[in-house]
Amino acid sequence: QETTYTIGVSIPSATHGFMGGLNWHAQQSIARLEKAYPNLKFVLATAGEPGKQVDDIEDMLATRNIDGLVVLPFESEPLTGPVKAVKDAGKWVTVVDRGLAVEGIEDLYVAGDNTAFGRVAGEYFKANLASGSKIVILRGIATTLDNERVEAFEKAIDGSGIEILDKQHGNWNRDEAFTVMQDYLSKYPKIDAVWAADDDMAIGVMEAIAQAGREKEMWIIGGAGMKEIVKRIMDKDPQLPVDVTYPPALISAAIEMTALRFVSDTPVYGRFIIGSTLITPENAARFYFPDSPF
Amino acid sequence: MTAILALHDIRKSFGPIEILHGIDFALHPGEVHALIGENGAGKSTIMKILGGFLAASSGQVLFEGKPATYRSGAEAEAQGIVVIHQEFNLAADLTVSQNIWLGREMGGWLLDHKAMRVATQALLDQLECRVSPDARIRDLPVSDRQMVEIAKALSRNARVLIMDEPSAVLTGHEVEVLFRQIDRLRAQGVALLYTSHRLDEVAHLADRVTVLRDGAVVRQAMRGEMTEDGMATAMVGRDLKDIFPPRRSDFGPVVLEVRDFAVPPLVSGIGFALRKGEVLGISGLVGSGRTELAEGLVGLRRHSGTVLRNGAETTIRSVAGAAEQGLAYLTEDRKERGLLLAKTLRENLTLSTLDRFGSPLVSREAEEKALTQAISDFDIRAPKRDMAVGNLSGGNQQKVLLAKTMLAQPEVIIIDEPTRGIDIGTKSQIYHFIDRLAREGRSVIVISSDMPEILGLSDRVLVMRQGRMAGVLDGAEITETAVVRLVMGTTEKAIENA
Amino acid sequence: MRNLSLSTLGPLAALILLVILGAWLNENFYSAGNITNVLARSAFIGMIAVGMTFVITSGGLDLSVGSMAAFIAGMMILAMNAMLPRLGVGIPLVLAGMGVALGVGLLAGLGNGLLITRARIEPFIVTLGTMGIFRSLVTWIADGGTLSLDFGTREFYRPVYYGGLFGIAWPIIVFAIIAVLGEVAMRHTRFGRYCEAIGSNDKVARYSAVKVERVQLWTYVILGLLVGLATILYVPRLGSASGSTGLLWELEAIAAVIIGGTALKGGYGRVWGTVVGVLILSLIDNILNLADLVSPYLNGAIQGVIIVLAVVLQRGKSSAEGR
Amino acid sequence: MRNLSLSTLGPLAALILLVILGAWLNENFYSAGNITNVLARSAFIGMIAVGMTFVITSGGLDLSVGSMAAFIAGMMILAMNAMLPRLGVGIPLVLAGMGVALGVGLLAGLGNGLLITRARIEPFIVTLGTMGIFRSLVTWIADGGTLSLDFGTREFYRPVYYGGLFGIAWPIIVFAIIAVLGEVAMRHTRFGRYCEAIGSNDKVARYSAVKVERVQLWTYVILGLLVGLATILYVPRLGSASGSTGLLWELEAIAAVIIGGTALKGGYGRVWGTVVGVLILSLIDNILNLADLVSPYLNGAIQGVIIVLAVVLQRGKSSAEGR
Ligand SMILES: Nc1ncnc2c1ncn2[C@@H]1O[C@H](COP(=O)(O)OP(=O)(O)OP(=O)(O)O)[C@@H](O)[C@H]1O
Ligand SMILES: Nc1ncnc2c1ncn2[C@@H]1O[C@H](COP(=O)(O)OP(=O)(O)OP(=O)(O)O)[C@@H](O)[C@H]1O
Ligand SMILES: [Mg+2]
Ligand SMILES: [Mg+2]
Repeated sequence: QETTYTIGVSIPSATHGFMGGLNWHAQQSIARLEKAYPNLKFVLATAGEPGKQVDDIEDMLATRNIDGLVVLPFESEPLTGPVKAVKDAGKWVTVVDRGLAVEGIEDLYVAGDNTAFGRVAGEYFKANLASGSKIVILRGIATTLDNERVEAFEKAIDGSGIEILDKQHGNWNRDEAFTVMQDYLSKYPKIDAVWAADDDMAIGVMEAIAQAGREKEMWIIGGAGMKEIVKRIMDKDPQLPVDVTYPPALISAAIEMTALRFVSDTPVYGRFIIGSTLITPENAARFYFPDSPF
Repeated sequence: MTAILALHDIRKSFGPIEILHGIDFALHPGEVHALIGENGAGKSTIMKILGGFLAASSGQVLFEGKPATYRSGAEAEAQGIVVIHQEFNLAADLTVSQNIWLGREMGGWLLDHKAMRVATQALLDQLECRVSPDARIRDLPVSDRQMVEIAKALSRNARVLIMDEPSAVLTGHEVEVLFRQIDRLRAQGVALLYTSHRLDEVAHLADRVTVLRDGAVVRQAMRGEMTEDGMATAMVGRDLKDIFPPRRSDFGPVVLEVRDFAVPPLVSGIGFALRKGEVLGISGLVGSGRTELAEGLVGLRRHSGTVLRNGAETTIRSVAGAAEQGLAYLTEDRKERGLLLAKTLRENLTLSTLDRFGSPLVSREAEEKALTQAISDFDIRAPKRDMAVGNLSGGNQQKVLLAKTMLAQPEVIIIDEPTRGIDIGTKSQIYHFIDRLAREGRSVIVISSDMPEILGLSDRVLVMRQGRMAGVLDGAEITETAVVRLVMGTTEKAIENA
Repeated sequence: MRNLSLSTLGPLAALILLVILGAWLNENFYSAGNITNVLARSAFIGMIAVGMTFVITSGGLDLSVGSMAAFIAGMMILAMNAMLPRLGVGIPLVLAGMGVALGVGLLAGLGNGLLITRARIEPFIVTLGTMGIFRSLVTWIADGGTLSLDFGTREFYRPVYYGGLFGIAWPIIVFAIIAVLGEVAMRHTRFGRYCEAIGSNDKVARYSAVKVERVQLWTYVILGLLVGLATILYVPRLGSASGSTGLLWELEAIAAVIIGGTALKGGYGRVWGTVVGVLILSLIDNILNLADLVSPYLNGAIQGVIIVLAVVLQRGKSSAEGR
Repeated sequence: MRNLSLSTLGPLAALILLVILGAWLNENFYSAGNITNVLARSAFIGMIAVGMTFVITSGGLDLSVGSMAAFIAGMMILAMNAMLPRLGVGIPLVLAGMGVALGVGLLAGLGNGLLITRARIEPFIVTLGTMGIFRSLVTWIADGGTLSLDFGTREFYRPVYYGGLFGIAWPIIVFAIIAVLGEVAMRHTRFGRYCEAIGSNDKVARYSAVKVERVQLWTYVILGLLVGLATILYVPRLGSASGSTGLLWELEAIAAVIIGGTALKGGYGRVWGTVVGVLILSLIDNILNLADLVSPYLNGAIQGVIIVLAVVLQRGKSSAEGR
């Protein structure tokens, strides 16, 4: 009889498309791993705000006897203490995507690259727009990572002569992005491109543009790699020339590597940064997962 | 003897309408001063001005000879001027004891619940009121609420006690208790102001009477200088005769029969038959279950037993169901169950019969016409047609309620305390109205604590005692002594009947 | 009539001030496109808020409308996708979808209403509960993601949001009709009168032969139907539903009702006021997007200030009457 | 006393059922660690809900408490970081931070209260407005990100949440004290009595020399102070504040109050009930974490069902009395 291990997985709840995808991938990996390794048990908890996530982690430690924790911190600061407590209790800690405020707590760090996410998009804008072009930005929910992305984007287009007309919050939400874009279109007679910064927002933006009949005028770059968007890139939609990845599947990587730590001797310590790359019509097929909800 | 509290040339207007036109008036220690007048004459308004609850538009209020300094009811109370309002002034969610001591709780940082409860019990005992100090006001019948109001006023150690129709919702025994308290306070040198539409009470109590008509003082008299008839004449401005209509004699078939009817937990074993064109009076003490019986009949309370309407058995589960059967009930509690105080006359009038005013759209025109009709039929004195019912004088509110119930043109109408707070002139109109209904072939059940009303109106009288029928009196049997005997339980007719 | 004009004046004044402000900040404010946008966007919350006016007027409350919208949208998309193979893209499919939306809305409203009137649980608690239930169900059905309408169906269905009659978008037309019907129902029908009576004093209403429970139940059912109707217009807009659809709509709808001058305690309802309230709320958003006033982080603060000011304007007028 | 026990019984029964369920699902449920966790995390909402009980009892409402908590936490962190160079890490710094939290809470409550009692605007509108304002301000001050307490300070301050006396965590102790004080204030002081009287009938209260506006103002000020106190215990737990701090706390606090049996319309307040309500809400969360009952997507639905059931239990008892 081999020892069984319990791994806690704590992630934000599916309040927007990207997180929805992340939730889906987490559940898929858990189901797959539980089948593959009968001696692994997973505990999944989702939280709508940082305080609730702290509660979840406390509960896992106090009642579920976890041996390891995979956590995607809602916010870095508030989760630092509680995750450290897990570490101090001698458990394995994998941190996903958003780093903790204090370095060196986690055993394994798996993340996307927010700076690259903004930078890659920015570089594409710089390369494909003439000086004097006008663009608008839709921002996500006001958070540190949104700040990082926008700053990186702005830095990347620096010196290109591209003018940012406006940057309002669409909160990674289709409806809100639709509304904000409608108003941008009323406000600005000329827009050459939109950085929607998220594929959910990109969908809302495209609707608003279609309603105004200005499809020919501007193109849109979203972000993350939603299947509908990837499909359109594959189909060479002129409105959506490229996309920037920030794959929700990175949670799968984190969970699987953590599982390996318990079922094998594979060394999995370290930092794994899953870079943000450009999805182009040429490579799009590699990023297309028709079964994912995202 | 100098006046403790006096009004000098007081005028009061609500908006453009002047209600009081230069009132002069004084209260003296150790004296009961009665203020009488028709509904809407301005009695309550005067009392509110005296008590600091309303500011006069012009004129002076003199307290101990000097202009009064209080600005609110609370400040007036601190100086010993206490008002028992016509409309209840109790917080329904709080208990009796909590209400009585509200604003003047006993105890230091922590409230002394026990002391307050004991003091409340003492006050209630003094009033021979059996309500528990811990009962919530919400659960009390109006008569008990009135007794709590009186208890609250008594607890204030008043120098001036102003009572706005305290007896309107009380029955004989409670009124006696109240009078004893009034006598005691008078002997202690308290100045009392009293209003009532029961002129016999006024004649019995008052040392001095002021008659008000349309916002002006028309007569003042000392004890014995004015008879009850004289008061009525002075109030109404004309002679009043034949308050009660003549008796009817030809009744039709039975329209409503009740057998072994019970409204748990109190009322049980009720059986009677009501004929077409008949007025059935129901008499009894407060708490004898009359209201519960009536509410059971119209489906407002859970009940059991057999009800036959025109000979056919029916079950009534709601007021709407009762209305379909041609049954209507006029509640005794006009503030809580009868009227929407914040709404206009029109909206109140038509609420229960709205389906007759057009469908799907309600015709404003038809409603206005009905209101005009009601105002003239019931002599409703409203300064403005579109005012909120809550701003009407108490008696006029009662008239609106009456008009509202009548609008349904019910075949059988149960009226609970129809003339509560109504002046003597209008009372007579209402009696004649009830008579007219009966003559038109409708049947009326009148629940009343007013003995002359029961005697003067009823073709038969059903007396209730402790939730059961104490007896039924018919025709010539209906005398005051016979009714009182049944009410008090000194006759044993009840047992054989049940 | 006079006291109506007096008390509606407040929010109306606020609305006019906002319009002037908007025009002053950006000349495109008056463009047909922008006005259409603002009105069409208001339509969802607007229709829901009209229904909410009746619920609140009769002394109730419904916190579940936002998640109910998400749930209905989810069910509608699911049903349409499922029926697609049999019905094919076309009017029957769209009508069937609309039927599903109205049916689910009716059932959802009925559920709320029955729990409130039969089981006699506070509306706040019941609808707080169903709010969680509806939203969870959508998220669950969508597997945490987004439910999307089949692309072909969507293209066919699109004009229901984007198209219109005589240049006026459908959502605006439908909203206008609902607003007029609501106003008439509130002012000139028995139903509206009963709602006000129940909200003022349900005991008096019961003693006046009003079927209190039935009227209250109807308010929730009508609200459910209106949420269904709003969803019918919402789905063609983006063709999708997810756990974040209709987020906080309940708060916006209730706020619109209260800003419009309906009393939260019930007894007094004003449908016109609600319409004005809805327009105020969506104008604030529009103006904040059109103008570069301050940091977008402060949008919420400006919104808050304007909401309070709009009501101050109104109360300033009516408190003179003493209420 | 008797009617108290009758109506408190409902939520209490629900609470006991939840405890039994929890124990049955997971043997660690009864562990000291888990019980401490549940109680300590109930403390924030708990203290706020106790204050909310007074506000609601006196006929008011406060939607701003969640964002107020975020705002106070932000100001507190900002102030402590600013004072750090002068005061150094130590007790004076922590005390100064606590002073700031209570001060800001007091001012925020005072602001709400004055707008409601002086400007006579509906509590719903005022606090909906300030809700937006507080939350925006935090986001703005934090520049869209997170305000964090200096790490050293944080380590020093940590025991205020994690430490305790005789093995009982500080938040639990403070919550217990607040609950007892609240119960005493509601039942045995003039203040509580006046709150009930005002909520029941403010006119009667005014006639009885109760200073209605002043009492109402105090309810908001006290609530503000309690939000400040909750923040004092919250900051050492998370060490930061952002736009998402205290999200939806207002809804949770109001729900706890109503589940506990306080009437939303005012006039009747029960602090014990509120405490039970808070515990029910946090037990639900805890139990959902104890076992893998269903898909986490459905947590909200289960929560909703339990909330409604808890109240059904209570109403089942009291509706027999006919209300
Ligand atoms: N707030 C108000 N607004 C407008 N009119 C009012 C207001 N309060 C009282 N009135 C009017 O003042 C008049 C006098 O009312 P008051 O209550 O003093 O009469 P009353 O003599 O006490 O009558 P009743 O015997 O019926 O109690 C009535 O016509 C009434 O409608
Ligand atoms: N034994 C009782 N149990 C419960 N409630 C009672 C009881 N006695 C009286 N009540 C309450 O008192 C109210 C009035 O009582 P009831 O109908 O017996 O009085 P009544 O004979 O109509 O007298 P009045 O109308 O003069 O007050 C009822 O509505 C009921 O709620
Ligand atoms: Mg009067
Ligand atoms: Mg009675």
